[in-house]
Amino acid sequence: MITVTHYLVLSAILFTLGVVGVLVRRNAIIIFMCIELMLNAVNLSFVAFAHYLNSMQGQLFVFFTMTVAAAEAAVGLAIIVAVFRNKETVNIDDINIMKW
Amino acid sequence: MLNLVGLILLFPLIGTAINGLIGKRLRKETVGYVACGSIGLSFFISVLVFCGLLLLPPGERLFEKQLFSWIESGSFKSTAGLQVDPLSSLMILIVTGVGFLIHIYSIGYMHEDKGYHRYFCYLNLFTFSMLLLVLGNNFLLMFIGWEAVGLCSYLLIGFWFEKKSASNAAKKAFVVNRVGDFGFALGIMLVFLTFHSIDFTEVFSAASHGNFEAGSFTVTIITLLMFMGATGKSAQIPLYTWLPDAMEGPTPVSALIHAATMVTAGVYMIARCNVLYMLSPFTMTVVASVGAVTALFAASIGLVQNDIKRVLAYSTISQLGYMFLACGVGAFTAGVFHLMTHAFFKALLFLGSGSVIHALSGEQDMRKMGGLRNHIPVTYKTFLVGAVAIAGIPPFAGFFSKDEILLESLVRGNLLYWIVGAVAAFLTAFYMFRLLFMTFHGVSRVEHHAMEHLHESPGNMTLPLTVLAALSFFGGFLGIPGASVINSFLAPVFGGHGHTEVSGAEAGVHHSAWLSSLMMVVSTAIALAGIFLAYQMYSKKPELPGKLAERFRVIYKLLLNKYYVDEIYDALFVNPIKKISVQLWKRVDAGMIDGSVNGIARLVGGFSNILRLLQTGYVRNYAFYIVVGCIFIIIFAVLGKVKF
Amino acid sequence: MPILSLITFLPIVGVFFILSMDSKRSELIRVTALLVSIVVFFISLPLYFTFDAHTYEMQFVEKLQWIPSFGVHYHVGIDGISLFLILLTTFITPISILASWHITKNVKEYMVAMLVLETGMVGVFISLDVFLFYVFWELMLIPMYLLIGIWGGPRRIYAAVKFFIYTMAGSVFMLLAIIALYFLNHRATGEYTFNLLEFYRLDLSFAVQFWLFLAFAFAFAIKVPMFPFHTWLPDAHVEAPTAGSVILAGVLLKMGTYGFVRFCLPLFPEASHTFIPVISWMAIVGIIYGGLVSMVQDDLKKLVAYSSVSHLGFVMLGIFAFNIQGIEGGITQMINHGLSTGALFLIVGMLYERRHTRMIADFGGLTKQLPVFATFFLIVTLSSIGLPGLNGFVGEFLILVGTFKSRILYASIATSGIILAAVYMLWMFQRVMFQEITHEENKTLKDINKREFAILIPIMLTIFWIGIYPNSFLRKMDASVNHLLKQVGEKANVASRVHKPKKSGQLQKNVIPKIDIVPECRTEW
Amino acid sequence: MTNISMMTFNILSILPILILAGFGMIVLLLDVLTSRRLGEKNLLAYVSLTGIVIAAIFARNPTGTTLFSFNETFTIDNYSLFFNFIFLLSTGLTILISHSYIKREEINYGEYYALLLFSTIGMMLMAAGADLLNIYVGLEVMSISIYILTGFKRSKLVSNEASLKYFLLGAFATGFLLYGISVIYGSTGTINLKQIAGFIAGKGGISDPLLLMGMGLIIIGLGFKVASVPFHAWVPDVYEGAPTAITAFMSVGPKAAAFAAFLRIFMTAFGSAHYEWQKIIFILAVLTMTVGNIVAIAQTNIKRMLAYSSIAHAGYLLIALVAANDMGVSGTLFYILAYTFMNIGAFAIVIVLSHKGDEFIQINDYAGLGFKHPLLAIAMTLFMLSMAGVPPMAGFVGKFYIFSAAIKSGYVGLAVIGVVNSVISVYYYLRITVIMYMRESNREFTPLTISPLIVAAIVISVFGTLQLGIFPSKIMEIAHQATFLLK
Repeated sequence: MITVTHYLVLSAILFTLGVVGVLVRRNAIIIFMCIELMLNAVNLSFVAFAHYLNSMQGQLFVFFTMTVAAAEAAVGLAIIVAVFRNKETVNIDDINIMKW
Repeated sequence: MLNLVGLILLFPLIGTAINGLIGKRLRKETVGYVACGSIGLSFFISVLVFCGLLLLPPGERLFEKQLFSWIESGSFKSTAGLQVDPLSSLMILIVTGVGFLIHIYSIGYMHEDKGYHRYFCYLNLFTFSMLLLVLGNNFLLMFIGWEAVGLCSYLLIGFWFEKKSASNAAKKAFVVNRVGDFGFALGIMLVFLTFHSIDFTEVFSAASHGNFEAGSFTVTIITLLMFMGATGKSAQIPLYTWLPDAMEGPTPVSALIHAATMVTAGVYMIARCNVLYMLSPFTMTVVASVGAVTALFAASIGLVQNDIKRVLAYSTISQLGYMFLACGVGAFTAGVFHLMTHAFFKALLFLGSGSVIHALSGEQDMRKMGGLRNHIPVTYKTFLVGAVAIAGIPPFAGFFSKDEILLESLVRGNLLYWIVGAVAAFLTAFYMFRLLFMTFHGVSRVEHHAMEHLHESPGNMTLPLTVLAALSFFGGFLGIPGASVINSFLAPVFGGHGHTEVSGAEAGVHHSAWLSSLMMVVSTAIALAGIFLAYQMYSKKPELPGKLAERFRVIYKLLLNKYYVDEIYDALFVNPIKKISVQLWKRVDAGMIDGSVNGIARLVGGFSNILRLLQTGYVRNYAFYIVVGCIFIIIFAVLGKVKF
Repeated sequence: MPILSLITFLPIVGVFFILSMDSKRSELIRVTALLVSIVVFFISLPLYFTFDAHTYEMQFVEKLQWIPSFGVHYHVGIDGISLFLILLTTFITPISILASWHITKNVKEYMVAMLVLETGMVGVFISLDVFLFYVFWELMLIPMYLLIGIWGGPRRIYAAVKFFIYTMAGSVFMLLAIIALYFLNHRATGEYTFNLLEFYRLDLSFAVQFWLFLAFAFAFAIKVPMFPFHTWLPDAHVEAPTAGSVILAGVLLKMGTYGFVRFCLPLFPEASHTFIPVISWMAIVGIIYGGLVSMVQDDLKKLVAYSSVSHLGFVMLGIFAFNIQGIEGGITQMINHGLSTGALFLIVGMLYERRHTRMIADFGGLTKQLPVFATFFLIVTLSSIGLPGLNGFVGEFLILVGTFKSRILYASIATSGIILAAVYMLWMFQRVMFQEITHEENKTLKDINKREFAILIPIMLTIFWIGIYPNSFLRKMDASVNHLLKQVGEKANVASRVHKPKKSGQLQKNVIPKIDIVPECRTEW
Repeated sequence: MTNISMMTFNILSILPILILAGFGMIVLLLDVLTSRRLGEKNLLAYVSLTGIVIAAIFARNPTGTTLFSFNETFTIDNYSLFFNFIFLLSTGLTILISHSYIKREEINYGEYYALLLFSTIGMMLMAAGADLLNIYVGLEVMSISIYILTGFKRSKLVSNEASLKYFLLGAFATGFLLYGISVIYGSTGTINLKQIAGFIAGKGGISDPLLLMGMGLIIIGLGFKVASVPFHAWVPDVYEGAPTAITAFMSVGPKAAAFAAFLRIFMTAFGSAHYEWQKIIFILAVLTMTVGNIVAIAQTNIKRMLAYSSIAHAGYLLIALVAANDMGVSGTLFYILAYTFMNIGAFAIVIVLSHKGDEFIQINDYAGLGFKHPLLAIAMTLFMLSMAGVPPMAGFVGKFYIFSAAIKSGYVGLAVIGVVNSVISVYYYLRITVIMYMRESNREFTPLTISPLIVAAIVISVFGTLQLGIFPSKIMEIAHQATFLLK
């Protein structure tokens, strides 16, 4: 019988995967995808709680996170493109003019 | 008549103001007249006050004049008031009298000097301060005079400030006096603490009627501290080194300040507080022994000095030793009497040496003098009177006062005091006549250029000499052992206790007239022996001193270099303090405190640079910091039940 | 007629006046600044004459709402203690403005800084509202910092920043103590206010008093400056322009001692008694250390700076003697130090104007060349040594008598300070003024001109006035000092210490209480 | 929840937001209609300014009581109105200072003003949000428009890098925030702050570890936005890279909005569980202040230095949060307003003195300014000393307010650390005045990017700093009002 904890564990795993992805990968786009992965993990946990609590608010929240993720994706990719156009690279290790 | 006493102080002040502010524009003569006039007037008024005092019955010869309340804070009241009683009237007579003569003398002596008006302004200021010291009716006012006199001696010693030695001597005098004043100030504070007042009359009446039994701890401490001040001012053993160097100043200054008046302030103070001193026998022995030792010690140094003024300086220290010896054994009148006679003949000797120096246009070394007897006859004759007086040959003044001290020290003190006193008297007679013979008799060793314009001092210098010579002669008759006028005059001040009438009924100690006459004979014999020995060595066989110096080379060198006392003081006090303070400044101030402050600043700067490097510029690192922060917070939030 | 506010804010009016002027016409700016400060001085004179010496109550009191929600009022007033400090401020400012005639760089900003400084200083002495006091206390920092920093000597930046941070470090702890007092007063009386007079009525537990006293004392000890915190003073003095160091020595240092008398003693009596040994020993070390170190200085200004450390050591000793002589002596000595050290700095400034050097070795034998200057210099040196007849002696002797009454040991060590004073001052005087002229330039120096004469004469007259007739000052202080003593309570120091000082109950208790300053307030609020 | 009750649709509560949105659209349209030349885009600036002013006029609450709308998710009380006033003020000032700046930097596009208005909408949403959803949406609206604004200088790699970093890390942190919200939703069954508070009060404090984890995650999400230490790493690089006007805006607007959300969540939702979270915030406050102040000392670029100084000020504001009493809240409100004036004023002067391409923003380039441009120098000194907390200025009253709140709650240790930190901060603020007044100038300041608008901004900031410093009672009164309704 699948209880809510199963879902929570799954979303926690997904979330951790996303975080590790952000830390490890070098390509800006891959990092962005990992962040999206984290957001989807959160959506999963929202839906799980909504079902468990039998309240609509969780579902409602998922809608908002999805639209926001979409907007963020648009802006994020635009920024990555702008960076690429200037520096011909998307590897974030090359992008560190500003330090100390 | 008595309430004219305020004027005595006022005139010197006016003199100082005039000479100080507009002296530069006045002609030299007017400056001289203003200065001498002010002292003359105050002398005249002192005489009036003295007579006014005599009119009062002997019992209550005490007159107090309150001017205004100076400092008043809580129970600490110090009013500016003047007090005239036999002791202070005698002192103002000496100060203004001798001062007046010296002022006249200085007109001649300082004639060519550029700082003429400045000299007389300081001299008047000195007289004002000395009078304030003597006339003050409370300890604080006396302390003001005490330090003001120290200031004037600083100004006058350092009068020729171009000379490095003069300005050094001035500074040394002031600092050594300040060391003495340190003790005196503490003494005054302790007086205030125990008697809740610093007014003489209140303190002394409280002391005599109060429940202070002899030898009480507090009074002894007070008197010891006061005595420390006295040693500073009157150049006794520990703090005397400044007086010989004070000879850098003009000679009339040495005569007035370092012979007649300022140095006697210590004796006056002890005489004034005789009530307190009588209450602490321990301090009395200290005073007496310091006095005796100083007398002998200074006299021994005086034997070999070659600078004419240095010899007189050491002789002053030794005569002061006598006065302290007298006070120490309780014979305050004898001390004050010797103070008076000493003022006369020591001023005379100094002025005499001044006119010798003036004649030889600045030469002070006795080895370059000799045979001046017939070149400057008046100076010679007056100098002779002074020398005889100080040696203690009857009927001159010195004999009566010194003999009485020796007698009192034998009767009241113990034999040791008398022996030391007698030996010192012998040495005094010896070095005085050594000085006389070396300067006035024998073959003339004067250099060529000094010989041409060797001339007798002008009138206004020789006149004071003759007057002082007369005083040195007649001064003694005031204290003839039989009918001592001065004893009866000063008795009420010293409360009639302690000092024994030389003749007639004595309180306590019994001795007959034959002992006093025996003493007179013995002291005259000692004096004559001293003179004879000096005669043998310095006019009969001049080469004898040289041979003697060869044989006793070590002692001779020791005495010549003043027992190396100055060098010892420098090594013990002056240099270590300088080294310590340099260490303090470099090590503590710049090193520790500033070091630690700048250290903290550098530390924070270092941290700043380290933390700055955390900003690596890589997004991954920043994300990593966020994750680390997140882990800590989660752990802390969920598990952290720690009491904070 | 709100005389106190007038005195405080008239300089600001002057500032606006000067700002409107064209900065080229520096002569006009200087004259206006001088006029403004002189007018302020004359306005402050009636304070002295109409001051009622019989009551310890605050006089010329003005009270206006400032920040109602915090209970902060513009509450000003003076009593016997602060009267003379205000007069000293308004007296010294015109003199130091007159002494800065030779400043040519940015005269407008200079005069603005001086006048704002005067407002800050007067404000500190008159404010009875602790918040207002703190605002003026910090306000006065900025102009002084700019004075040192812009018109100072070679190392001026280091000195200015060090001065600012030293004072700031101290005063922020005072800020916390003020806030703590504010809440303690609220807990005790239930209404929010910063009124100092109400804080006087608070009786706090010993532990609280201990820590609050420490916070206040730390701020004031830096300002005094007391021994370990004094290293900013020599740097600030050496680098500050003449007028800057005159005001710094003349008035700014008095804020520390004034702070002790106005805040530490009355607010925390038991703690003050416990701290007598600590503060007295710091003061004594300050006296001896200041004296010794100034002896070996080769820079005139550094020497005078260290001498101020020594003089103010005396003042602190007097204040912590807790008897009428000590405190009155302390207050008088504050004024004397302001005059004599201020005059010393003016004189050093005059030497600097002529020879552009402050090294003692560069001078020598100036008396022949500058006789009038020499007399002024001598009088001021003697006043700072504490020669009787001049002002220094009155303050110093009263302090020593007061300290002697409370603890003989302290007084006897401190009195040796007067020997040190004589040594370092006279040695400096001899090396500068006596002996022959060794350097060529000294031969062509000009004596005092009229402006310098006008600067020194007022100070000389006051020096003699305090020296000869100090009662005109002491009588005005009596009532307030007695009231202060009642507040502090004289129980701790037995009047006569001659017999072995008995152990006063105070010292047995554990001196360092545990650190829960406002323990109960956490739960209750 | 069978039937959906008619949403209490109250037009008044969201009127300012609607006005701003409208004006945003108008600006975009005007940009299209007006001529191609970049020169005369002044019209856009004035239009957006009028939008701000009108929104300000309508941003008040006639009823005087707390007004709830949109089914309890949106609240209009004095607290959010005060913050609205701060947001509008900061956006208005930013528009004033950026007008000449973007003309000089040739990024003079209409979208600039539109995005500013949109981000203000986001902030208002955050401040007025009574439930986690609204706060999240507001946060995102604000953040996204600022990501774009940060990267507005497309041609400059520095600006791109800043926006990329800000975007990646911002999204990353929002991920944590969302995760926290979901966990809280899971453990309490609701996302409305009032109901969460009720739930916790019912349970008598938080014992459920899941809820504690949620609270922790929210702290991280908002901590990032507020720039508290472990999450501050983005601030210096983004502040340095972004166009200066935007840096000014970022250091004031979003930080204020983040604190608004922080306070509201932790004072209402987790109010009764103060004991649990005050430990964490205590540590964050200490770390933020200390790191912010210490690293600022070593900075040579003025923008980076002001970045670290804004981190330090976030630290002081966290102290007020730790104190968590009414004085703390009103203290925060007052401090943020004072901070707005000081910071925007300082950045305005940085803009005036820098040249095209953000040259001359090293601190040493300010040498000798004191006597070349006295007025600018005096204004800069005023702002620096105010930030250092020297009395007559607003900074001091703000710090005084916050330290009083801390001591009132007994956190004397925290107050002492705060005070020591402000002494450290005195050094680097003072260094600016040292360089301006006490060093000779080594360059020409002449081509100042000066325009009436930016002068107006500086004058307003100076007036604001002094007014809050010398006569703060009126503002304090309003700030005090705002706290009552919060509880």
